Amino acid sequence: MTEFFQNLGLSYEWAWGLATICGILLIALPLMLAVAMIIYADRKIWAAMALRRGPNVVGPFGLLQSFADGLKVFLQETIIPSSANRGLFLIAPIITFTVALMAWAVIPFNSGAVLADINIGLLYILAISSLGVYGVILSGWSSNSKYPFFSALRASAQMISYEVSIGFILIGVVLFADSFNLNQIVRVQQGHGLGIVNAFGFNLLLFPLAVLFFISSLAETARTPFDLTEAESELVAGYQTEYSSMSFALFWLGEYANVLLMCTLNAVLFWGGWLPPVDWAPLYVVPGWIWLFAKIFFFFFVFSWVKATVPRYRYDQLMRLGWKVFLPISLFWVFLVSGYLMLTRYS
Amino acid sequence: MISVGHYLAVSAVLFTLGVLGIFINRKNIIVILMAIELILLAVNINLVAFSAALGDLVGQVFAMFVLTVAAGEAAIGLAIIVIYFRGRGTIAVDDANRMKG
Amino acid sequence: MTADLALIWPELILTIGGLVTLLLGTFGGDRRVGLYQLASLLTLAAGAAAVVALFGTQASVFSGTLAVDDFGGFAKLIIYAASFVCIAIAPRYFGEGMRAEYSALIVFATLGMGIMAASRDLMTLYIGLELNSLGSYVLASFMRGDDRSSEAGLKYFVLGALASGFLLFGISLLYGFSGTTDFAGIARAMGGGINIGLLFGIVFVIAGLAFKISAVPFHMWTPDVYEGAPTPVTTLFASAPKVAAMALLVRVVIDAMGSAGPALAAWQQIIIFLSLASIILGAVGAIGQKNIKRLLAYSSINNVGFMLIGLAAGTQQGVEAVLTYLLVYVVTTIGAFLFVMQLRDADGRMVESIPAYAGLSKRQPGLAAAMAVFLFSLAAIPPLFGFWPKYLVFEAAVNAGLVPLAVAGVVVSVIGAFYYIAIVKTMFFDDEADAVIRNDGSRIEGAVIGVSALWLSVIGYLFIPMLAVAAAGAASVLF
Amino acid sequence: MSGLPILSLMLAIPMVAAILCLFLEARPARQVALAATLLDFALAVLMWTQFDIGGAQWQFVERADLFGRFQWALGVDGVAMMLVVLSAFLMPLCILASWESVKERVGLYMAMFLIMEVIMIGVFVAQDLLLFYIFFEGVLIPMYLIIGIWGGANRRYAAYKFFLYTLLGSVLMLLAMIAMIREAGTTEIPVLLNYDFPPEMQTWLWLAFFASMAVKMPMWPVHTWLPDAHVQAPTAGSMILAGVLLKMGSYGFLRFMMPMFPDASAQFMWLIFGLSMVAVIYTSLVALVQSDMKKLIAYSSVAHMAIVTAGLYAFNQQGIEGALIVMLSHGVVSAALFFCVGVIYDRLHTREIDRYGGLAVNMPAYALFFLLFTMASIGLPGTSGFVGEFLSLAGLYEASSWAALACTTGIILGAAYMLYLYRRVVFGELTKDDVKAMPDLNPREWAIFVPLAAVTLWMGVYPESFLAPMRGDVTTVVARLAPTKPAGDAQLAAARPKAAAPADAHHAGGVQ
Amino acid sequence: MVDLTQYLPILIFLAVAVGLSAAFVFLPMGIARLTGAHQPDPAKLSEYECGFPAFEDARSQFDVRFYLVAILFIIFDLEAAFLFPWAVSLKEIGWAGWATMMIFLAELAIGLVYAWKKGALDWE
Repeated sequence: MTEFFQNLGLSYEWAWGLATICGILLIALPLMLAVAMIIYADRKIWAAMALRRGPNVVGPFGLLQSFADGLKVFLQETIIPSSANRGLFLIAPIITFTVALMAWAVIPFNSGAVLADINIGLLYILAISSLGVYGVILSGWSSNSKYPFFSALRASAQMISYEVSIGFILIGVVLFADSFNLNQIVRVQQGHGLGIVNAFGFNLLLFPLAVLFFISSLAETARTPFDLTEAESELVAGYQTEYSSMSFALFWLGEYANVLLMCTLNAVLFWGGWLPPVDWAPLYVVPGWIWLFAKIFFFFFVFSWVKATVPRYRYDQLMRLGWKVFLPISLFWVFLVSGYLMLTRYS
Repeated sequence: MISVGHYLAVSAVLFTLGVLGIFINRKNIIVILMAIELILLAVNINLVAFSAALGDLVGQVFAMFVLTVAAGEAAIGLAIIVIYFRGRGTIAVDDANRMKG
Repeated sequence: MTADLALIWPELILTIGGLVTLLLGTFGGDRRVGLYQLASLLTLAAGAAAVVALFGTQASVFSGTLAVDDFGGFAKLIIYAASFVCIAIAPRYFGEGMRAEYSALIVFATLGMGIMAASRDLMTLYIGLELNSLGSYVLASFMRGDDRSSEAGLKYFVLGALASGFLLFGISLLYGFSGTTDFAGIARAMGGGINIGLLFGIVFVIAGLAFKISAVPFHMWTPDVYEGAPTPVTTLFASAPKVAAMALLVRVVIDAMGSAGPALAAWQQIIIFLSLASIILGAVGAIGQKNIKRLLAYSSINNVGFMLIGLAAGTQQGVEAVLTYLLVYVVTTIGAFLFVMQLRDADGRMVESIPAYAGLSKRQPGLAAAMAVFLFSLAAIPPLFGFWPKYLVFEAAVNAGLVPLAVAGVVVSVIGAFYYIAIVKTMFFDDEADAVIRNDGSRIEGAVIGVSALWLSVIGYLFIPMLAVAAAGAASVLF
Repeated sequence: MSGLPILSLMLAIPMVAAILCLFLEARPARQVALAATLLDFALAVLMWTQFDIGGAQWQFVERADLFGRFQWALGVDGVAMMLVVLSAFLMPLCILASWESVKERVGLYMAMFLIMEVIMIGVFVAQDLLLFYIFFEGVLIPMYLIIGIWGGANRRYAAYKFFLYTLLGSVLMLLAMIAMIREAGTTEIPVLLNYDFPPEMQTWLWLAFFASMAVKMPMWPVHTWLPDAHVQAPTAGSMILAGVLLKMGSYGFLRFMMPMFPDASAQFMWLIFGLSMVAVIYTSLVALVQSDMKKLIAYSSVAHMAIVTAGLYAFNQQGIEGALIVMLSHGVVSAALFFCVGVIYDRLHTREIDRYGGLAVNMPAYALFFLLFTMASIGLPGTSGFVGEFLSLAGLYEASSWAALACTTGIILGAAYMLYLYRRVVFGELTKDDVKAMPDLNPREWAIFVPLAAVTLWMGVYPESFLAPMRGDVTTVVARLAPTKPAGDAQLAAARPKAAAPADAHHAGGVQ
Repeated sequence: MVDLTQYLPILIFLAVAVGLSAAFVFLPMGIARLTGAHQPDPAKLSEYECGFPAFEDARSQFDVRFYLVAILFIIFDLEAAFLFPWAVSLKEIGWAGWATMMIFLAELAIGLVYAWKKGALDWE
């Protein structure tokens, strides 16, 4: 794209800058669109599983429901509770949403189609997603209200608990791929399973990690059955309780953006990313990003499916699962995977 | 272009802020904990900048060690603050005066 | 790599032993205190045996980051022995509260100290120091229910972390301006002259280490931590880490900065300042202290100042003096703290107030006499053996041409004597205090006190030839 | 002298006894202490008789390389031998003196005294600089405890003052010793005695030694610890303090400062003379107005020690010999005087002069002994005091007539305060009832007084027995000092050659 | 110096993202004032409660176990930091490197076992 702008007579720097901004907008705006649609999808799937109809008034099949909601909250009054810490109260949603966007900078949508092809992409994602905790804890704390505060504590404890396991799980992937670059990780998966399947997930050694990662991503994004943070019966609406208008919507958007990100990561890290599912030449005719989106949507469907069918965990069960099951297993798997690699690949 | 000097200046500023944060802060011990982290981060900036400038990996390895130790330190600091709070019911800096002389 | 492992047996033994102790404690419950204690004691003894077995070896392992030499061995032996005592005396003090963590933490901290004493690279220096520090912070606040203990832990932690921040900042500068973290490499870089970056590095590194040895002006934590920490822990703080940090400081200034060349003047000035300030403040601050642990804290500051005089000389003789001083100081200070642990009031609480010792010599003649020996020895009054290391230190300073420093040192040592003999006065001259003091010491502790007191009396002089050989062997490694 | 390691034995016996005493009850402790000190005294006498006058300078030499950096080197010359004999002589008397008056913690008390004996003998026999220092400083601890535990009401203050004053002085000497060892490369005193230190270095060394010795002596103006220490110390403590401890200072002058730093000694002669002159007159005047007996005698000690320093710094045979005799004499006489105070203190428990009076009536024997020692202190011919004072003043006159004049004035003042004291205590009306009730000397006190009196008279009548062993050493010192000796302002023997040849010094005795 | 230009897009992205989020937060506030939707009153501005005025300050004490989780997280997460460089350099460092890291992991596991046994991982 840089060349395109250069052809328009701009200097390299300007051209590069414009191209980058275009790239960013190309990521951010569709992402927001996708989030809107996915909220709709979520509600539809959930409703369908409950044998209800879901949103169906605004637009055909209620497709524009999310946009109507968006417009509504956009025009609403922003209420800042009198006891809240104003500055932090407003910064919290900004952080949450910013962080939710930032992670996408290194996601490869197709071979080489990535905004910043840095060689430590996976580390970048880990780092950025860790920052999400700040938005949560700040919103809960700055609200200066009981329920948001407790919710924020719970949420952050939950997020960091599972982040530990996620860290160790990712080590397994990195060991196999021998790289942090997400593009590289995807490429390595080409024909990985039995020589034809483009996914780490079909590796017997990595499949358990894929499962762990999927469950951890549910917990990390506080989706059911781990939605303790906004268990309505206990904590009203979680840490966003005091928020209203677009600030509230930002949390909502950020949350779904994170859900999407997690689905994407599942796809990219274990299930071949933009590669077709099977290493068969005709399939490569289909553009990579379509494969990726299909996979993302598949995982999102599973997310919604789980949400509709699995009962909520107790908090102690949640923590036990994270610390006493996932952490030891993932630790052990680091040993297994690296040992296997030492024996086979590196000896 | 940014040179090592610039990094040094930034880290010196951070370091000073951290030290001042410990000495001037009279309110909350948690703030001291943060100030300590600030100091260590200043050091890390130094180490990494030097490492890059020298083309020598040791500085970055060292930074890893510093990070880890900083984590351990923070954990232990937090734990000590917790037991301190249990006994005293406050973590105000000025209240840590059970011993004088 | 495998060859390297064969040379770090002491460290390996301590690592494994510490972990085993911890696991025993984890699975054994809180009751079998004796078992954990035994495990850690065996560990330390085995570690010491390994150190002895390695005496005479001179090598550097793991790409030159860790030295295996007599200097480290000498320091490690003292450190292990001090830690050994500090574990052995603990059960009576803590009673039910003695958990396996105590033993394990001391073993780990000891491991860190050993690494400090053996490091010849800024990275191992830092790791060893922090391994020691992190354990120490926890140990200081080991009595969770006690306000003073947790406050001591807090203060130690905050100031310790600050100090390691200083140290690290200095390390980063040394690394940046010399291009290496290896002591020898730094010395080479400094041989070509010192720029402002290196100078700052030197200052910060020495400042960070000065905290560990509690040299003025980085001593603020010492009295509070000594007073607040449980006495066995204070005993440890006053002995082993001092050895480790002092050995480390010696290595850093001699090995990394050089005993000759442009760096000498730079660090020598700082060390001289530290030593003078420590001697004076340690002596003056102790006057008027009512708590024996606080007083011993100031005493340790004072003694560190004297050790630094030896270091300031920057000669092999000076280093020998420092090593000898460390050994004698550790024996004395352990004895003194053991004394503190012996006395309890009617409620079974430890008696730490000096006025409560009034007339002790009538009730506990042996104990009081031993304490008098320790105190006079700390004051370096011959014929007690505490005189000898001070003599060596001054000798080194005079021989290195630091006569004014030596003069200042000896003059201030008289002020120091003032408060030591004040305690003797309380114990021997004053009428018996009302506070009921009972001695519930165990036989082992009594034996340790007795042996150290005997050794510090004239008998110690018979060990001079042995000590001289050992210290000379250790110090010669650095020159 | 081969065979019996007599010096080590003399150190070992009291040491063993001291350890024993720590574990003994009061009665056996006293007996052990007395037996040990008597045994030591017997050894001292044996040593005296075996001493080869005119033989080797250092005799009874022992040497063992026990300590690596310095040696267990013992040996005596005449001076040291006489001081050892003095210590060993006074010690049993001190034990006897505190036989009944000390009732508390007797074991510890006896142990401390025995350790004192070890240390005192050690100071005089040490042939190694560091060994000397260790003994020299070591005296602080037992003396601190003796004053502090068994002393009077204000004992804590006195003990502190004693300790810190003397410590401050000696630490500087330690530095000087380090410098000397470095310069000369040896710790052996006999070698150091003949080592020529550079003159400018000598100045500093001399000053450092002076700081220590002057306090120990004590010289004006650093004498203020002495009256306090004496007043508060128990009787035996005072006896040993005045009798032996003060001699350590003057011994240090003679052994170290003069022969080792002759240039500096000559250079600072004016200082010594000046201080001695002030001390003699000032302390005598102070003594005149004292109401406390012990304080008075303490000040008289300062005055006497000033005569010692002045005599030593006369740099000639008579002066130094006289000073040595004053040292010995003062050792015996002041100990005796303090015991005199102790005797009546035990009866009335006060040292106020005004509380007594008329003792001649009910304590005639006591009055007689007291008179004898008073006269000896004044320097009446026939007593030890006379010989010493005359000789040293004669020597001093040769060096500086003004100093001699001042010191003589001091001696006259000394007569005044001693006689004044005696008159107030012994003469006059026996009016006070409690004083009337005081019994005369008991056998134990007799046993102490008699030897003291005997020695005082012996020394006064036939000083040659004491002077003979020391003469050779004095000659050595004088010869060492000769090159630097400044011209005196008065020459008693005008024809005498300036540098006294050792040969012609040997026959000299008494007045020339 | 290391080439940091590949991170420049991320920096720009950050600016764009912050700008976007800030716009989303602050635009509605302005619009609400323009449309007249902005009508605060004390009841509206009070913090959320179940119908009663708040009994106690929201910044009250909370369970110490949250701290414990935080502490454990710091430890384990940062130990993982050592694993990342190790994972991508495994082929260079060989068995020695592998063994070293396994020892490290074993110690980490001992730490986990310790915390487990001490009940640090139990929420009830």
